[in-house]
Amino acid sequence: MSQQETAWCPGCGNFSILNTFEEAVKKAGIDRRNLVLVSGIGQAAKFPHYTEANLFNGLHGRALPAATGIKIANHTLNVVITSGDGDMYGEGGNHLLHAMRRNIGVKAFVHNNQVYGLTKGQASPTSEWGFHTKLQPEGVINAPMNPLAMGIIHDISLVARAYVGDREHLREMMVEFLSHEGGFALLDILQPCVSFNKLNTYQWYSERVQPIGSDHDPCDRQAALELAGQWEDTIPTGIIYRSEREPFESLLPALKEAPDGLCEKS
Amino acid sequence: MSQQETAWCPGCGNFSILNTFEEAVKKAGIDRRNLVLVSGIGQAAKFPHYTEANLFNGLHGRALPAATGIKIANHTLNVVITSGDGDMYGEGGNHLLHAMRRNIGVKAFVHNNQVYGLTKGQASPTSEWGFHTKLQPEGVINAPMNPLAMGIIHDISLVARAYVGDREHLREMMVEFLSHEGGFALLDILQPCVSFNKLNTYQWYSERVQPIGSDHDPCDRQAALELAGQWEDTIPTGIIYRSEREPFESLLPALKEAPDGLCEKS
Amino acid sequence: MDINVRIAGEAGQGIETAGEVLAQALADAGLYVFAAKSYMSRIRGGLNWYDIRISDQALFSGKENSDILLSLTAEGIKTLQGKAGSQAVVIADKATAENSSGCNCLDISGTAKTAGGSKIMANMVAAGVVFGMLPYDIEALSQQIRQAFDSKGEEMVKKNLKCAESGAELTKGLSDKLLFPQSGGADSFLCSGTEAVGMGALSAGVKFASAYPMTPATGVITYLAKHAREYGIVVEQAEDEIAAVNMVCGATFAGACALTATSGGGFALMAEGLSLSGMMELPVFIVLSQRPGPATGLPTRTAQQDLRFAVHGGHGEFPRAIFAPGTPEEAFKLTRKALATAHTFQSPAILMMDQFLADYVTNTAPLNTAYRPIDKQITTSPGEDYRRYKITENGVSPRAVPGGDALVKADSDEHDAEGHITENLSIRIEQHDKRMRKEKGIIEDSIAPMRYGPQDAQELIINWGSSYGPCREAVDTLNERGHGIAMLHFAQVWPLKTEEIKKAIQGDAPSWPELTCVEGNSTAQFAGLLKEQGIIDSRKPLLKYNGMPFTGIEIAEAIESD
Amino acid sequence: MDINVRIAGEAGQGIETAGEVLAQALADAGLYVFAAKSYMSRIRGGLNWYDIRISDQALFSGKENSDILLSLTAEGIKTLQGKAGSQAVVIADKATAENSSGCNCLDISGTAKTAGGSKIMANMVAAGVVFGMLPYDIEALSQQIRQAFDSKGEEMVKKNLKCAESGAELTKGLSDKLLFPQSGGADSFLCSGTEAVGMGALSAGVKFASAYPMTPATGVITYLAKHAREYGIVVEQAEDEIAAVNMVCGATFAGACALTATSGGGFALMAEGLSLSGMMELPVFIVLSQRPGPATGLPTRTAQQDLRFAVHGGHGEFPRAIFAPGTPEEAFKLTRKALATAHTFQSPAILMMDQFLADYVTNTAPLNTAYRPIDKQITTSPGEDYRRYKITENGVSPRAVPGGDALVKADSDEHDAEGHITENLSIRIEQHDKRMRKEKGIIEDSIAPMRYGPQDAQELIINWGSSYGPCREAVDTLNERGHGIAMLHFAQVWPLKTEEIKKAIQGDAPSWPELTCVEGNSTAQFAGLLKEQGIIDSRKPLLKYNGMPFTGIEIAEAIESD
Ligand SMILES: Cc1ncc(C[n+]2csc(CCOP(=O)(O)OP(=O)(O)O)c2C)c(N)n1
Ligand SMILES: Cc1ncc(C[n+]2csc(CCOP(=O)(O)OP(=O)(O)O)c2C)c(N)n1
Ligand code: SF4
Ligand code: SF4
Ligand SMILES: [Mg+2]
Ligand SMILES: [Mg+2]
Repeated sequence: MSQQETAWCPGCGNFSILNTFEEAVKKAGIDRRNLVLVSGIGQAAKFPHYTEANLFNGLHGRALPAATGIKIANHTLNVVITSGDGDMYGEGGNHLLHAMRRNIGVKAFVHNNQVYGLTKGQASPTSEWGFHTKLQPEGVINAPMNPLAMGIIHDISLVARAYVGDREHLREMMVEFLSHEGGFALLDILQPCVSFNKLNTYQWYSERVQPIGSDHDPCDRQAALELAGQWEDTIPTGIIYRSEREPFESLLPALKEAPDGLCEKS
Repeated sequence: MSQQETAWCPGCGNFSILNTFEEAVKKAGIDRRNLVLVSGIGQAAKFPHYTEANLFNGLHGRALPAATGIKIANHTLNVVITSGDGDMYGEGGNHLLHAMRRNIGVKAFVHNNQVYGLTKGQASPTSEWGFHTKLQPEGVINAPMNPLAMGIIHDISLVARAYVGDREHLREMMVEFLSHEGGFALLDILQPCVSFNKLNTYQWYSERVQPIGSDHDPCDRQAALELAGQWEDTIPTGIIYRSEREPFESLLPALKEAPDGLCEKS
Repeated sequence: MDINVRIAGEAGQGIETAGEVLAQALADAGLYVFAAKSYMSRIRGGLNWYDIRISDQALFSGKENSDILLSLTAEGIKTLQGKAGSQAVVIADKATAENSSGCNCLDISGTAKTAGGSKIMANMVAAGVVFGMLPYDIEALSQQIRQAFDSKGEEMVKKNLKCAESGAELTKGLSDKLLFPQSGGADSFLCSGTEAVGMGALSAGVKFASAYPMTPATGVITYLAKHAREYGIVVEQAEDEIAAVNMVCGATFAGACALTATSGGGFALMAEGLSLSGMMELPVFIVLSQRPGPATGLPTRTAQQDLRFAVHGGHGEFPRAIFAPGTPEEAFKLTRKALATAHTFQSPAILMMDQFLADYVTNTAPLNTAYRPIDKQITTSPGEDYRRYKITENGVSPRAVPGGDALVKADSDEHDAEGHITENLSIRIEQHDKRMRKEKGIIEDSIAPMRYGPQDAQELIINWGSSYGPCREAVDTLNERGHGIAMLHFAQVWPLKTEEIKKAIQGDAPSWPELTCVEGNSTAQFAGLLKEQGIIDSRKPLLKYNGMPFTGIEIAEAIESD
Repeated sequence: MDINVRIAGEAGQGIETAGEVLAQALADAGLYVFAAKSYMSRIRGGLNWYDIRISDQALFSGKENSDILLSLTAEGIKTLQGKAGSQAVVIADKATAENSSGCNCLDISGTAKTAGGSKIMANMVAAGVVFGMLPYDIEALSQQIRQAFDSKGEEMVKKNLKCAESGAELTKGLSDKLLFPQSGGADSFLCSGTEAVGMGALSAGVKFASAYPMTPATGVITYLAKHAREYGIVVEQAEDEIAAVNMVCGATFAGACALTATSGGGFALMAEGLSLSGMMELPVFIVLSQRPGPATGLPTRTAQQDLRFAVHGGHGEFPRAIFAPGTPEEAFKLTRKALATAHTFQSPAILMMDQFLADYVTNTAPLNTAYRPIDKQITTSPGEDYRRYKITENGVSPRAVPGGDALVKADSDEHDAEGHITENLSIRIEQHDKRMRKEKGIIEDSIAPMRYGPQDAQELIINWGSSYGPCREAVDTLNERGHGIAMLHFAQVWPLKTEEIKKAIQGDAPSWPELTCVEGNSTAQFAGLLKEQGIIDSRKPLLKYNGMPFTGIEIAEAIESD
């Protein structure tokens, strides 16, 4: 763990993500020198500072293109995004869409607290209908977006959801993602924000979150879409979708001929 | 029709769109003074200049936010986007996503020629796998995006596809869209580009395009998603999805109290 | 006669609430108040503080040192004790700072538990402690507390009142050595730049606002959202800043009075849209609230680093007007003025402020928030052969909006008078020249710099925007000490009335005065602009770019020791 | 002795192909060639033309008037006949312009049908017509045609050759009154700015390019894509310009040499990323190829309107280097230099060109395209306590990349030496000052302006970027006419070596020379910059902003008639 003091609120779901991440990195046997954590701006996006890895804490919304550039420049690196829902689904929405089209070999852990934490509690793209904030005093009237379904319809390698309240499961997911060697992998992590989201609390999530049964076949796209659409009474966690589509990097001739990446040091 | 000379190539699918549009405007009995055509930049985006209506020919990729601003400022206007696939799905991807969340009462006619025409033939977000261009000499390796499926999973008011080769059907769709009074309505129009897309030609489309059978229920989301996923052998045209979700404007208290819009002339 | 009170603690301890309650209570008691917050980019923890400078005369600046320092955390004492004057009273919460030397340890959190039932109410105990040390009627505080907690129910009001009262009782004798300003006379209305811009916009007829949250600009849009019902306006959180500015372009095209607000990073994303508004001649209004860059920089600190970006940003060439208010009151006026300018000249207008001006509050004469919409100058009789971009002498063409009798056409490409795309190069020149001609009108209509201090001063401070207050205090201080110094405050920084400004700089001085340009950046951006415009030739820049605002004292000292 | 040939027609008629084949054939014949295209923002129709100026001496500029005008459309005759000299030979296609007065009507499309079987080959007939009028061995043309159509099969080669030959036969006696330059001596390699930048980038070791298509910058990225296999590089079309620049930020962080290319509107979208590269100290390289704005403007025309935006764009303050080559050859060199500068100073570098320089071709000494990567100056032994942003005297810290022994940390927030986010205001100052100190090094390493013309000239033209050639021709013309005039070409426009430049302006002139600043914009942007830097005081700007490039003749005339 890092020397850096965290800037999170006591009780924040981000702590569980951090602690679980540390366990998962160990369990997956990841060499931290080879690990690059990429983030945008937000409370979640401060994550890379609190562990030990290479880090690129870029602009708000731009974690994905930065990660894409890093992965192309040196595809031997393990490139992992840890950032917020506003960052990845709001400001960064276009990059999400096109990273899905690319199926770039980057793993994204989205700390989805359904709110903008750092800027003090505005609605995020995943905020619920009717969620009240200072900027949405009449309640949110935009439909929450469905990033998991977007991943499925664009056939990315891995689509999953986890919840910070179920740390064992979260660790399992993280280990799988950290070790994953295919294309774009999106892990949406439900993360209560104790300061600004009084709706989607630990209790609220706990009452709804339910690991996906073993009968689900993640390669079944229709079934996956159905799962991704569930939210009201039960919120499924686990691997929702899995595809064999080749990652972007593996389709680039230049990378085949440069097994060590494009970054010769001269 | 307008005095403006068109800047399109002879044989381009855009002409059919224009001619059909003129018919549809008449058939739907649209008052052109109340019609605002919004576009970004591209060959398709020149469309508004070639008919008679108010027009906002804005920045590349930004038709949707401009249209959103227009619709909010004066929700009595009939706001219709006519723009290209690169414009709406590439540069403008984030706006598409969030316009879907808003379900803003704007109709978008996307001239989908699966290529960037105006900049001379690069791949667009809907270009096929393996499509060769000067910028993609090894062929496209990104998966084509699926805007219709995105519309369905975000529950927008109307999702449809048409093809310029079937003008009667296209007119029917346009009449429905021009008269539509609900939320966001997306009409993806397959439009051959005779100059830069030698793959998806009139013939190629004609062999695949097939109007949706009358047994399809556009309110059935699963069925709609399945249709939206079809592309290989048959490409379905017609109303794919329909939702009763209320449009963004109707949820804004200020607009209820200003039935003539927010633009009092002082 | 003034005194500076500083309350410090972690984010989440309610320091800001305590500060606001205190500041308003003091203003209600007729005191002049200058209250500013200093906070970190986090929600809990860290070290934030709230300064309340109190005086019997109008205040224009904060002070680096405090006369009373109260901290709820050990960190606050550690960091801020060095900035407490030698006569200062320093108060620590017993629970966190038992053995700090030079500190008075009071049982603040303990009192909160006893009096309020929870140490979360330590902030109101602190407010009570502070107020208890001051010689003003505590009823002013009680009333503020009642108001502040009214919405939380009678029970909460009572507990918090109890906390404040108990706090006040802890202070016996603590402040005996301090001298306090007399109360009476000050306007009780406290206003921040943020609120002033919001009020200005609402009163001027803004009906649509679209923005993406970004510190320190978020407050403006939140303010508008809060009053949306009342004024019948739509506030929409955009998916990004590009959407925000393009929505505003669309809305103004349709005829609404509209704005967006952002900080440097968001403004960067709006640069293309800014250029669009120049090309389409749309009255787009952007509030640019600065913070230190580059990139994410210091999100919650202050800076004046984006001036040149605002002047030259956006591709291609087009006129724009840029305002930079110096006080909340001026922010109110200039918001209205900027909107009027944008509409008169159908050109973008930018209002530049920063975290300092956005957040500090001070006594302000009541603002006229009545709905008095600016004249949007939309033609209601466009006529048969209406042409949106008709060539005119002053460059301004009649502006119609869609939905009326004429079709209105706007194009981001070069276009003809009707608004249709053209590649005719003579039309290009005609339209370009027409657009650029509007700059002359903007200049004529621009705000002359405001002089403060003697007309014949041989020393002159040049300032723009939020540093007005600190400079003004410095001028007073220096003149009291025998200097003959004046200042010129630029509330409009672009475009500039070159000759008039030269005259204003000279004033009645026998020769060209010695200039000091005070700016919150490291490259003397405004001085460079003045130099480029041929207005000044040499100057001593006085620059600050660590993220903190100037204070009057430091400016006076810097000039004096020069 | 030079002659200007102009071929005109609609987009889609193959005018550009004909022009390219002709230009190369003439270069092969040893002639000096300056060939430029003028085209509209459309794929078919409209009016495009291709100019080939031919000389027995090196050429640096185009000419407004043509000596031979051939148009395949009536529109071409209508629009361009006025710009044909009085002695000029004007040739129309019989099919389109039967009764134009002053025209020679040749049956061009008819011949195409007869000789090639389709009127689509009228362009090669036209090439033959033109070449037939010139006194050079037609084998040069045949050879070019063979090469151009090689990939389309023997049949096509034959048909096109037949067309050209038949075209040549139509021209008997037409050009008897014209004088032609003698062939021999010129480099046969024709190069455009676009190709030169591409070659420079590949030779310098660029391994990753990400861009979004935008005229006139698309060519650069297309060139790289074409040679991607050969040089083992990745070229990715980004979803937008924001993605493009952020990908380049990521790639350079990871250690690749990388670039993006765009025009004004895309650059506007990159402004935030530019600021990021300043903050993270990444060697980001942006090719900014200008066209007239604001907004979409005139997409296929030329301009020099984004200089100040490039200098001041991006929020906050950080150093950057901006280059502006004057010729394709210089574009090659400066691409390498810009990449080297970016890496040496870990700062963004921008190469400014425009449609004119991007597209024109001229004889160029062979460029050394061999793979000679610049020194990326990446440390391979970061050591135990590696700190990415270590404070150093010159501001440059040792740069390591991830994947090695040290962890590498980069933050868009203000950060400490290790790269961790900080809100410590003294560290802020340390890091800000460190970053800004690099500017000194960039200045020392910068390219001095290049003088052309007499050292003691009392008249001086100041130019930057692509107008170099036209200015140079003007200097020659004026000096032939008895002026004593020189020019100073700025190939680096930021930052500026103030004192050296002042000396360079004065040269050996007895007093400060009279200055004319030649710029492709309407506000004299570079002159303003020089003024702000205290380099010049007054100047006559010579401005052009209708979308067309300067010509030597017009500059000479403007200065002469002044
Ligand atoms: C261009 C730009 N716009 C806006 C911001 C301000 N901003 C910083 S973080 C943030 C939202 C963060 O929300 P999220 O990504 O959900 O992270 P959280 O704080 O909730 O973890 C915003 C709007 C910024 N830094 N840059
Ligand atoms: C910010 C910006 N980037 C790039 C461009 C260049 N550009 C103009 S049109 C276009 C693509 C057009 O493709 P599409 O929308 O599919 O329209 P089409 O020409 O195929 O009808 C591009 C990349 C631009 N004008 N602005
Ligand atoms: S604001 Fe919310 S998300 Fe951010 S640290 Fe606090 S609890 Fe966590
Ligand atoms: S380039 Fe393609 S899309 Fe554009 S006008 Fe020509 S055929 Fe139509
Ligand atoms: Mg969040
Ligand atoms: Mg297209």
